[in-house]
Amino acid sequence: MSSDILIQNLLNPAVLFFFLGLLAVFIRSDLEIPQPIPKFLSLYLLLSIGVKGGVELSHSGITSHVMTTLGIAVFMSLLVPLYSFYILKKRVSIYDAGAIAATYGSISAVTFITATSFLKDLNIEYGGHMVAAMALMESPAIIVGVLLINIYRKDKNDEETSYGSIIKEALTNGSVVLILGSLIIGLLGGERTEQALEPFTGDIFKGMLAFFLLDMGLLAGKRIRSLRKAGSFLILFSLIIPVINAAIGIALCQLFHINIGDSLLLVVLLASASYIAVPAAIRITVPEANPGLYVPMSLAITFPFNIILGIPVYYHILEYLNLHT
Amino acid sequence: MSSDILIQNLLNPAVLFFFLGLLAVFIRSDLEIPQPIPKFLSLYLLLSIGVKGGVELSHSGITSHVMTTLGIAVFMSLLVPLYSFYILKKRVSIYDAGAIAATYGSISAVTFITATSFLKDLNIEYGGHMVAAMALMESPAIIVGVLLINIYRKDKNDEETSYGSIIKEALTNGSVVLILGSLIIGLLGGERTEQALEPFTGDIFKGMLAFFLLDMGLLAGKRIRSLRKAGSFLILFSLIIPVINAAIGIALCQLFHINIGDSLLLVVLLASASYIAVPAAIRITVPEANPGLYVPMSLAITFPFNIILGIPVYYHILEYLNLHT
Amino acid sequence: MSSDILIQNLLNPAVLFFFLGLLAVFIRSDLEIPQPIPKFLSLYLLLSIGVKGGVELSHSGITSHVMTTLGIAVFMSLLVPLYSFYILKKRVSIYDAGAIAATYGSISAVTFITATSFLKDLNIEYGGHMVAAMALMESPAIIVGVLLINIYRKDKNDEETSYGSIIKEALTNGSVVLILGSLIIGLLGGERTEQALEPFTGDIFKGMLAFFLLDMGLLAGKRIRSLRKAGSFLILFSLIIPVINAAIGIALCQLFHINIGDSLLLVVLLASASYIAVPAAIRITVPEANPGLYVPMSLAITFPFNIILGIPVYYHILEYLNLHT
Amino acid sequence: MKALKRVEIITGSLESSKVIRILDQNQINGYTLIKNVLGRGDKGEQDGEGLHNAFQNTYFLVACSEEELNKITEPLRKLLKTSGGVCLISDAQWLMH
Amino acid sequence: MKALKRVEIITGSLESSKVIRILDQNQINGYTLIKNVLGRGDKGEQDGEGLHNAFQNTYFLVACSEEELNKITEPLRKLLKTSGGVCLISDAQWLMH
Amino acid sequence: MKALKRVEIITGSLESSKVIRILDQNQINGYTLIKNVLGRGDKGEQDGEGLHNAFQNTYFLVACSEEELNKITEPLRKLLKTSGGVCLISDAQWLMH
Ligand SMILES: Nc1ncnc2c1ncn2[C@@H]1O[C@H](COP(=O)(O)O)[C@@H](O)[C@H]1O
Ligand SMILES: Nc1ncnc2c1ncn2[C@@H]1O[C@H](COP(=O)(O)O)[C@@H](O)[C@H]1O
Ligand SMILES: Nc1ncnc2c1ncn2[C@@H]1O[C@H](COP(=O)(O)O)[C@@H](O)[C@H]1O
Ligand code: NA
Ligand code: NA
Ligand code: NA
Repeated sequence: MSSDILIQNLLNPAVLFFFLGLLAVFIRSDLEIPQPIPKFLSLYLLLSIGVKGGVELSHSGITSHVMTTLGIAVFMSLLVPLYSFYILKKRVSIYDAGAIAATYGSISAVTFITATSFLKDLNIEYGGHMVAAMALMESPAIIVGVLLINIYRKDKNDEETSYGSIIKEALTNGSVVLILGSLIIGLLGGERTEQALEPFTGDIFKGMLAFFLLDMGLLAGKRIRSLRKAGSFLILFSLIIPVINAAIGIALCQLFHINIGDSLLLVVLLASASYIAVPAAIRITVPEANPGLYVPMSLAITFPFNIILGIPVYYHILEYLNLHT
Repeated sequence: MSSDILIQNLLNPAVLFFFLGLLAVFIRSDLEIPQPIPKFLSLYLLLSIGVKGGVELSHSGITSHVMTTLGIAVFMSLLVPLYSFYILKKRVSIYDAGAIAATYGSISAVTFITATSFLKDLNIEYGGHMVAAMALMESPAIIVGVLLINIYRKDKNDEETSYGSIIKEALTNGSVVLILGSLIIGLLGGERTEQALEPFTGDIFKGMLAFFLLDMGLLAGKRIRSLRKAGSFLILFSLIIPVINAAIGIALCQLFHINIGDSLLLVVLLASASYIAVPAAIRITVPEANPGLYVPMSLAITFPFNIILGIPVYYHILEYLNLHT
Repeated sequence: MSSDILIQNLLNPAVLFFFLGLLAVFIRSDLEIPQPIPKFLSLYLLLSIGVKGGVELSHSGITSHVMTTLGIAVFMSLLVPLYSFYILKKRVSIYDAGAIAATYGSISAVTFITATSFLKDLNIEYGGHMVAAMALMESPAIIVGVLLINIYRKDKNDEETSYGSIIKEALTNGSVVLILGSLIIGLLGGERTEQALEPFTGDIFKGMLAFFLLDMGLLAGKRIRSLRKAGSFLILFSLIIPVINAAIGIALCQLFHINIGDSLLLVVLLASASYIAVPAAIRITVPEANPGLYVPMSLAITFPFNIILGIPVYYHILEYLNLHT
Repeated sequence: MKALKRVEIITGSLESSKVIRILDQNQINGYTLIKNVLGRGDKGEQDGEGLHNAFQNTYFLVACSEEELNKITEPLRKLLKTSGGVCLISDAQWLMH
Repeated sequence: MKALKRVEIITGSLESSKVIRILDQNQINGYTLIKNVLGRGDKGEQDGEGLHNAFQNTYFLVACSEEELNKITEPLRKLLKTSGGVCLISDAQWLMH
Repeated sequence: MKALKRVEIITGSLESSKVIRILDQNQINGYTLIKNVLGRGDKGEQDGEGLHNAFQNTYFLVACSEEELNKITEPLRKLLKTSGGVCLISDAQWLMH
């Protein structure tokens, strides 16, 4: 069954378009999706997933189950960068350690969205609050990462890093605002909003996701080239840390009896790494960190790993555990 | 009932996304919809509303009712800038008076489109010729505005303003061409065109509108900042003149027994102000006018006023009058 | 009946939007669809037609009929530039002759897509392998064109033209990769992919095509102005060579008993000329050729000729022959 | 290498065709232009916002001889006076090829 | 014509508001900017890829008097030191209008 | 401040990777580039129309020392000769940071 799900996932058009993008880079094709089309597609995906989550939440309401899940999400987005930092600190500079820790503590919206589409193919429900979980997990790791760097850096800055501005930055981040905003719009509008927007946010969603993953493939392909500089420790890290995070996530989900749909999404959030919000924030707050490391690690290794192997494998384990416990 | 419709309008996803855009600017989020995506969305909306209007018109035909409505539309687009100019002339320069008069005599396609979507939610029909009315009202006010400026300016230009070029400009304006062109395409194709294009121009329309209004919110939010320079007279003007124009429109609609759907759209056209066609034309023909006044007035005050309050209130009054007369 | 089909084709919204684009240029409107929106629409069309073709092919399988058709396609894409070159060589430079020959040996994806939409309106089926035929016909003519130039040029280059790089260029061309890639994704996914992507690649397809043809009209209109330089020989060539190629195509289709849907598409591919892939390749490999000739010829004459007159006429002839043989 | 003048013109996008007309009328064939340029000047901010390119600038770079420059300064001055914008002139060497 | 300084500043897009603030604080009203500029420097490649403008530069062109330039060199130097980027200064003539 | 050369190269978008290769081969690490640049020259108009970037230019700005410049002039000249485009060289001061 595991291999069935794996193959089915590989035949998912979105995943196949990701491969097509990778392939185009490898054969040095001039295929490109010019800016700001990818940006448009990503705004569309965030808006759509937000509205869907909100509508869903307007049905289910904010239960204690919802609060538990959100609690785990935020807790883990503070914990992951912490242990990641101490693992990394031994091998790379404080700055790179903090940046990579923030990257892995934060999340990848596209990985999450690909997982929701995977669940939909299996007709498995998930709670609308998982979209809120995603938004809530985007920023805390950035703050933890910067905090850790400042604790360990030798040459304490003249001008103390302004935490206020980092927190403000984290909270007003465009994608967080769009996701939470759309969620609330869906929540307020409920059924009526769903009906009005469904052809846009629902029907064409899979096609837009496939198109977007073509671009992600092109992007990941280009970043793979710069992985040489990362060295084998960091490459291994990008493969192993998602698995560790996922394992902790699976354990917590079992402990708190979270249903399989929500569990998969939470695990995927933990296992995924940021390549939009974190690089943007870190590039300003920690210019000493090398974006040639943290960007390709998350984009060219962890992202493909999760959408190709991670999602179906995490799902299979969760299913197995649900059946046997 | 009035407050019901008001609340229902406020919960309209398109209006809510407009608020989200405003909010994003106020909390200084970096959320942005990069160019030319907004331009793409606006072209899509014009094309869609044009085709729909044309298909509608192919059903109804060009009746005397249609001609009456178009007549009122064009008449008012000549009259509004006239009285606006004389009100404004006492307080601001001739140039600014002419520019603002043109702005309020012309129309906002997005306000119109939001109103059609409002009517659709109430299952109220409107005639396809209202789209033609919108296109016909876009340009005359520009010509009136420039004319008035030239009559009153002291330093008569060496080179007389070429009215030919202004009229040509007004008629070949991109959005006028797109709306009227799409209308004729819908008119020629009728049912067959409707079927072929419906998923594109119809089904996803509300979603695209919501997405576009997010951008309008971002834009309006940015323009609000520059309102300080406008002063309280102009701010009041931007709130009161739409109401005056709407009142005249309501009276005319009653007088000519125009049905409620068409009435609302006509009133909305009168109450709305241009922030695309007019600024573009005025910036070339009257470079002395300050775009820091006429753009934020229409975009940051009149536009939000109409889509949040205006549309439901005008509708409520029209409904009340229809019931009691 | 012929005139019926002709008129029906003229009332096709996509064709009408093409006219609207032309008209906008002639009245010097400022209507424009800013980059990269046209690029986005064209990527969308290629992706969609690719996926549809692949899904279709997954139903029909790769039969001997398929192989025959592909064989004719590739054979003709080598033959057409050959005789075109010798016709042209007498009147224009070797470089321009090779460039124009390559242009007419290659294909126009938009013409092909317009023809598929024409067939769909008539409820006539076509094989998914025709999409593969299109992709296979994109590049060979470029290689033939460059080869012919090198044979006939006097001042043999110091650095021999690297055929390897031209062939590589031709095979890794972005649109070829996207079409073939999407085709394979459709082929692998079959029914399941169709269901997932249909709202995106199917339902809104006609609308996106109409929107895109509006841009093509704008583009063709701008290029018409530069036709003056081409002279009457080349203008005639752009009208007659598609007819000759179509005639040969019709004969071959009859000879090999190809069904009417596939026949029309093959004929349209032969009659159409490239204005994307070929100009891009020729501009680098044969900088001596004048893009002011080969681009407007294909874009401003052959393209409109085919979508307005060519498609319905070729279809009518094929239908007539099918009935009488 | 050849010494020549490097002329930069920044003007509203809507006026860009007028700049090209001035170049054409003076047989200046070579120029480069960049669209979607933003900025601020006497006529306020060109922030590129909105749905029309009325609030954008176009940047022109023209490398020409001193004589050519002399021919266009007056028409350029007149254009910039009515429509706004700036024109900067500096020296440069042209890498002959 | 008037002689003045032609200042070019290239810096990460995310820092562009800081450049404008420096200009504002020194009452320099006129400037031109180009977004989506790519490049390479000490901080690696700005290739414009990805979904955020963190990997893009903004190019500024400021024509100002020598005194104005002197006021901004120190703050610019400080900004470029922390955030990266370059600043080039050359001479130009301003076509008066 | 440090005196250096300000090199501007304008060439077809499809040739831009060749310019970068020349810079790379001569260990010139810093450069800035702007895509989607239009213009007109001996090879006709680059109007940016159409669906391919074959009809667009790329603009390069390279600040380098005179020695570095001397290393790249010959390869640049050769490139521009075959593919078209122009190269302008002027003097500038680099604001040290
Ligand atoms: N001092 C300056 N330095 C650089 N660019 C300027 C300067 N002054 C004006 N500009 C540019 O020229 C455009 C038009 O200027 P203006 O007509 O003065 O508003 C502005 O939007 C800027 O892009
Ligand atoms: N020598 C140079 N010439 C032109 N542009 C440069 C040069 N060095 C750096 N830049 C530009 O300045 C940006 C930031 O430089 P840096 O902070 O050194 O990484 C780069 O991305 C380039 O766009
Ligand atoms: N005199 C000039 N001044 C500024 N840019 C030029 C000039 N000549 C050519 N160019 C630019 O260089 C590109 C290629 O030139 P060419 O190879 O001569 O066609 C043109 O498209 C222009 O963008
Ligand atoms: Na994570
Ligand atoms: Na109005
Ligand atoms: Na052909």
